[in-house]
Amino acid sequence: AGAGIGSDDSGEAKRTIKLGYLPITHAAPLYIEEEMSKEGFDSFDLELVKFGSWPDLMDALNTGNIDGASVLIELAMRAKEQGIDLKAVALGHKDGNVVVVDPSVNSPSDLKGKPFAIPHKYSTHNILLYQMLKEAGMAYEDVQVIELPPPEMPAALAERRIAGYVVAEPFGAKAVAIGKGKVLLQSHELWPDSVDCALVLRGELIDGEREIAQELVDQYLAAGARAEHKSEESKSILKNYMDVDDEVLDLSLQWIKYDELKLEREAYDMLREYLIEMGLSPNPPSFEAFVDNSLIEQADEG
Amino acid sequence: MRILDKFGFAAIAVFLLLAVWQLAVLVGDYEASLLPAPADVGGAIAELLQSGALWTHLRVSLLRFAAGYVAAALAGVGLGLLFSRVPWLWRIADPLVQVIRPVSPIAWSPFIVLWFGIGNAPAIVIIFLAGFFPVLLSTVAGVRGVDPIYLKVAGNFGIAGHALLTRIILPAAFPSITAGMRIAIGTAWIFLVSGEMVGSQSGLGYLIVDSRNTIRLDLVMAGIVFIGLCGLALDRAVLLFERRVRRRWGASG
Amino acid sequence: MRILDKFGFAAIAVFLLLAVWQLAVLVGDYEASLLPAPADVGGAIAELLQSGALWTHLRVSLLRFAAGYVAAALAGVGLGLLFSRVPWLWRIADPLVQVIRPVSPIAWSPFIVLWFGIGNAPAIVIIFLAGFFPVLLSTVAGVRGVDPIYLKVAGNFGIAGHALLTRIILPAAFPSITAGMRIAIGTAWIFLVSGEMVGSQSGLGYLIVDSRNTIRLDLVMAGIVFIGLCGLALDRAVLLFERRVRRRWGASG
Amino acid sequence: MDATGRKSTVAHKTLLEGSGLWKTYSGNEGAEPVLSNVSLQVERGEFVSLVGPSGCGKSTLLHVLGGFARPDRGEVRLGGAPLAGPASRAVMLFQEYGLLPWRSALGNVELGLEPLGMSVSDRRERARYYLQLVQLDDKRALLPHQLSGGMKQRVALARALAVRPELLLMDEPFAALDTFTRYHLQDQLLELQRKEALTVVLVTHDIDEAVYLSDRVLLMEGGPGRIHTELAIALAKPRDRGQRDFQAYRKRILEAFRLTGNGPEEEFTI
Amino acid sequence: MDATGRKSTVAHKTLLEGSGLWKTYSGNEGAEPVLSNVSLQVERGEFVSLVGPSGCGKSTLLHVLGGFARPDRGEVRLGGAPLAGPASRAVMLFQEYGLLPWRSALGNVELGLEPLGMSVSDRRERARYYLQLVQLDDKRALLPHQLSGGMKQRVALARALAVRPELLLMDEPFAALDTFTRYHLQDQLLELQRKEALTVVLVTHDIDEAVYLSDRVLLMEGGPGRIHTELAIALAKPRDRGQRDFQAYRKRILEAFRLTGNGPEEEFTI
Ligand SMILES: Nc1ncnc2c1ncn2[C@@H]1O[C@H](COP(=O)(O)OP(=O)(O)OP(=O)(O)O)[C@@H](O)[C@H]1O
Ligand SMILES: Nc1ncnc2c1ncn2[C@@H]1O[C@H](COP(=O)(O)OP(=O)(O)OP(=O)(O)O)[C@@H](O)[C@H]1O
Ligand SMILES: [Mg+2]
Ligand SMILES: [Mg+2]
Repeated sequence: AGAGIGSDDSGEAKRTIKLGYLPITHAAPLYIEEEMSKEGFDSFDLELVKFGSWPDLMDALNTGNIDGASVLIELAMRAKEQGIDLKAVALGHKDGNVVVVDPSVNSPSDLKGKPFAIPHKYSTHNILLYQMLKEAGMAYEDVQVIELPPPEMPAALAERRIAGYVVAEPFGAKAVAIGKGKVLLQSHELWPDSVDCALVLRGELIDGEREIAQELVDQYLAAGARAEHKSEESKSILKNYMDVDDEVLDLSLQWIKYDELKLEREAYDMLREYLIEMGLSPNPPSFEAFVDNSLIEQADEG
Repeated sequence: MRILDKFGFAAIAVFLLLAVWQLAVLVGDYEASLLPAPADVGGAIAELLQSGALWTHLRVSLLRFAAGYVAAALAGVGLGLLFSRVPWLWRIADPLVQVIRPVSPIAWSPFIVLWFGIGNAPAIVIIFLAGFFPVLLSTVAGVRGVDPIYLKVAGNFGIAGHALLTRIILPAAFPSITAGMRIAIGTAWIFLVSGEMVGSQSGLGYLIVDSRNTIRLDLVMAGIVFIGLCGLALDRAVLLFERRVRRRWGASG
Repeated sequence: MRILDKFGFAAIAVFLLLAVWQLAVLVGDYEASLLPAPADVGGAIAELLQSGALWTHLRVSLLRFAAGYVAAALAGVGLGLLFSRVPWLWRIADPLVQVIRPVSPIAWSPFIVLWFGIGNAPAIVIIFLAGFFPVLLSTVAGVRGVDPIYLKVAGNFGIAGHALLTRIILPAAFPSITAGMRIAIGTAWIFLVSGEMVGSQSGLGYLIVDSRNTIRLDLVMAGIVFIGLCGLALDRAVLLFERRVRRRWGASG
Repeated sequence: MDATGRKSTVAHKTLLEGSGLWKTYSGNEGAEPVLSNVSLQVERGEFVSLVGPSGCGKSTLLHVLGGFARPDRGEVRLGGAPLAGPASRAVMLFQEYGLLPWRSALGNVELGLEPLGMSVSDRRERARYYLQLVQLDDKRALLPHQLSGGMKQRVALARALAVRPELLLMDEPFAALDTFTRYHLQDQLLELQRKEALTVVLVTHDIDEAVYLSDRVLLMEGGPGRIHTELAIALAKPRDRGQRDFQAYRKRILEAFRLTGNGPEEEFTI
Repeated sequence: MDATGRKSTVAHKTLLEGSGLWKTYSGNEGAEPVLSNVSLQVERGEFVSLVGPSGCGKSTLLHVLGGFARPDRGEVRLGGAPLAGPASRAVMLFQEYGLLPWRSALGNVELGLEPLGMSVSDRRERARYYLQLVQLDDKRALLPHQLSGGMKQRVALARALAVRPELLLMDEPFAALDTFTRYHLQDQLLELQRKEALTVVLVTHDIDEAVYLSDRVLLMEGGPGRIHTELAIALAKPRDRGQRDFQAYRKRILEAFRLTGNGPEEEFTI
């Protein structure tokens, strides 16, 4: 970082783009893109910055300490609503979230009155919970919703402090792998092509450094395509970024898709409506204001 | 007159703080949602007060704090007295204390969840851990710092055991113990936020974490203001307690 | 002989700790990945040692810690001396300190990121904040606790200003100041983990947070062990420094 | 036989006995012993004074006799049994007073009475009696830091007397007192000693005081500290400070000092 | 004119002047003044003693004269100028010594010399000279807690003398010393006073000492504290403690006390 000044005489040094992430399966395309960047990109160097929690990542993104991130889209929308110039340029993945419950729970109605964990109010996981309860004919208030840091969820489930949770991977797979939880539902059963994580960039980058932004998205899509193979090669790259067992990784990869990363209007609008319906946000940013598909469309053409 | 005097200085302090803050907002020219101005935070505070949310959070936090802190103070003073009277025990405990003390509650939290679950218990345990060590260490230091002549006098008059503890050692070590208790107040409050991150759905710490999650930094700042004010109030309460005990000792006899 | 004695007690302490831990693992019958046994953690430690990752993390953390702590100690002692010599200044600063002190770095972190970015700077700032207040408060308390007769003697011999500070007040308040510095060591280490959550890509705190996020609790425990051991070592270093200074004062003069 | 040349008397008559006491403070340069083979015996009801130059080891010897410091060698026996540590049978009056700063004058005097299981009112009454004795009843509510130097000394004295010990070890208890208060308390002490068969070992630098109060005066010298002369004062009490015999004793003590090289050149005629 | 009845002399001859001094300690029950309209004047080169019963306010008066405590009313002037606070021209020897516990005996004596800008070797030499004077050169490396009571007092004395002040305020400086050391130091003090035109105000409870050293003795009484009698000692120095006139002065002081009701019944014949 900051290698722009006093560089070698071969010409001007390349700009370093910093992207933030949390070590979850959902950010896999970023991992592969960084790996690819080691071969050299034309217009920029890529540096991934790992964070310990979503709020920490959002602090850095909002203040411009990173140029973009793979982040829960609801958080980015929230920041946009608060006046931060952010745009979603691609999805992180499709599907890939599971509702994990205690082995004794067999249907959503068994969760009635029990504690159930989500990572965050502003998350697709909260919406998934809402949908699940709604489909089962229950009210959101019928379960005791608890916001809990994801790493704590498998332990809380194992000790039966909670009856279930829905969260990003690999935390769901973890409980399944150690035999303390089972999959009640997969996200596509509740909400096909659900929108979860997105690649979000700061407005300055998109508007001011178009060329870089374009190459970033081009390479991102290529990386997504490679991730979708779920080959041994891409798994070994993933394991450099998130230190998990093969079993857990394999399990969580089964549930997720990394192709077709364009954020479509219908999916986004559905998300918006849920946010409004659930009372999480009175006026989430519109598709036009928040989603910039021009880069991804350009890439598809190119 | 003296009260006015006191609050006069506090008023200057508050004014200075607000002025610096407002200046930072003006000079820094930050996005308003990233550094809310005093007026915005005032609005947020009013909102919290009106909706009654503040009182709920405050009550829950104070209860958790009281449970964790009182337990920490009792355990810290009790074990501190024990350790400082039984040297070999302290020689075993001391390295343990020094190894366990610097470990952050954040690091412990996976294990705290495992043992204490979520909700009230982990918050109380974390506040306990934060408060326990300062009280323990300052009690041990206080007892060891008791002027030997008091112990000589006590030994001479056959004051031993329980009476030695309550009549000589405790009063002599009292300033050091209360200093530790004041430090512990601050430290324990600090960890309220960590403690209320582990599955709590209420409390000032939750308010801050939740507001941070929803990028409502004006509410974060409002939470900070309340935590700060409560910390100040609790600190002054311990100070008052200390003065009262001292005065009682002075006057009784 | 005496060293053996010392390490003997430390050995008992370590043994007890391991025994309790192993017992908890056996009795609790937890999932191994949720409560790793001592042997597993031993393995994790060996892994960290072999890969060299430990040294990198340790070095980075120690450097950050040193920067934050030394700055905190200097600022704390300096301002503490100033405040305790200028009563009206302290009367303004005291409420501010008591309000700001109990606020968690986690609550501050949006603003810390705003002003200090990510990486080294916020970690150092957070460690500074954690260390600053205990040193400041114990310096103020120490200076106020100086026996008035020393000040009378100094005033009598025309010792004022800088000489009064270095020859009378500092030595007289020294025990209290170093006690504060020892407390600060512990507190500042605690916040290493918080500090290294804000976009750091290395350090013991990062190791713990990252391992926690990937549910490698054996590595979390290994990180805890190293933070604990470093905390112990630093505490002992301050103790040694204190003893040496005292001895030097004793012998010189 | 001991270093002072006295023959041991019947055991039960001897209350306090120190034999072959050695004491060295580490850290003291050259590590010359502060006590070097000191032996002494004190009979029940006897009043013995220790007199000697500043720094010769008087306080140290008193600490050892009271069980507050362990001798490097030698043994102290109280009432025939080896002394393990301080006991309320033998109360010490420290040179630095040792008042508890968080207790009032009255509270300090009550301190020693608390373990005795008296009723609160009895205790208060007894404490006030002894405060009256040292003329401080009107100051009973003050804390030590509010008392003058001499008042502190008197509170400590009242506290020691209040427990009515068998043996009283006193380290310059009258040093900070004005002549009248000192004389008053000296007489009170003699009166108490007679009435309650009290045994007293007194450290003093006041030869007059030693002669006025003591049955026996032990003269110490420093470097290394030892008892070099013993002098029985064979005068009936109460004594008259102006009497010829009184002055003769005083002179003998002064001369004994001069012989050990402590005396200045000029002539003393007190 | 002042309360002691002395007429003011020419200003430049008067070094220290206290006029109409009042002092009350809050928290003292009844709040009876500890000093009640006390006035006194001390000439350059004069040796004045304050004598009075324990707790009558001697230490308090000395603190006020030295600028360590503010009188509630009244004024203290040193060399004609109002006294704002302690100054090294007037050095005080405290009843509690005030030695710095982290400095050796030598370090404590050097303390007062440090602000004078002397070279290290000069300073050390001067400090050792005064330590020799109080016969403690061999103890110079010891810390205060390793010294006996009398030794501490002597170190404090050496420290005060070492800065060669104009005015020396002494609060019972010889109280914890044995007779010989005391006599020795008294003579040294007189010698120094003569050589260096030192002015001394001494608090003592030892009438003998007051008569031996002073040009003038001020007798204080307590409740409320005031100077009730003043006595000039018109004897040539060095004085002989056994001389008839010496004894006569001593007797007059004792009688003055008796008149104020402080004396016990019995007869004094010292
Ligand atoms: N800090 C204080 N607070 C309240 N009262 C005090 C304080 N210091 C002294 N006094 C009171 O003031 C009076 C005079 O005290 P001072 O120390 O001046 O006496 P003194 O003449 O020096 O006695 P001594 O010869 O015993 O040292 C005493 O009655 C004492 O109780
Ligand atoms: N804690 C100590 N460490 C080292 N040396 C000490 C200690 N206490 C006393 N001494 C030394 O022991 C010697 C005797 O001291 P002690 O206090 O017994 O004398 P003392 O006869 O009571 O004198 P004084 O009449 O001045 O009180 C002195 O030389 C002193 O320096
Ligand atoms: Mg002594
Ligand atoms: Mg006095």
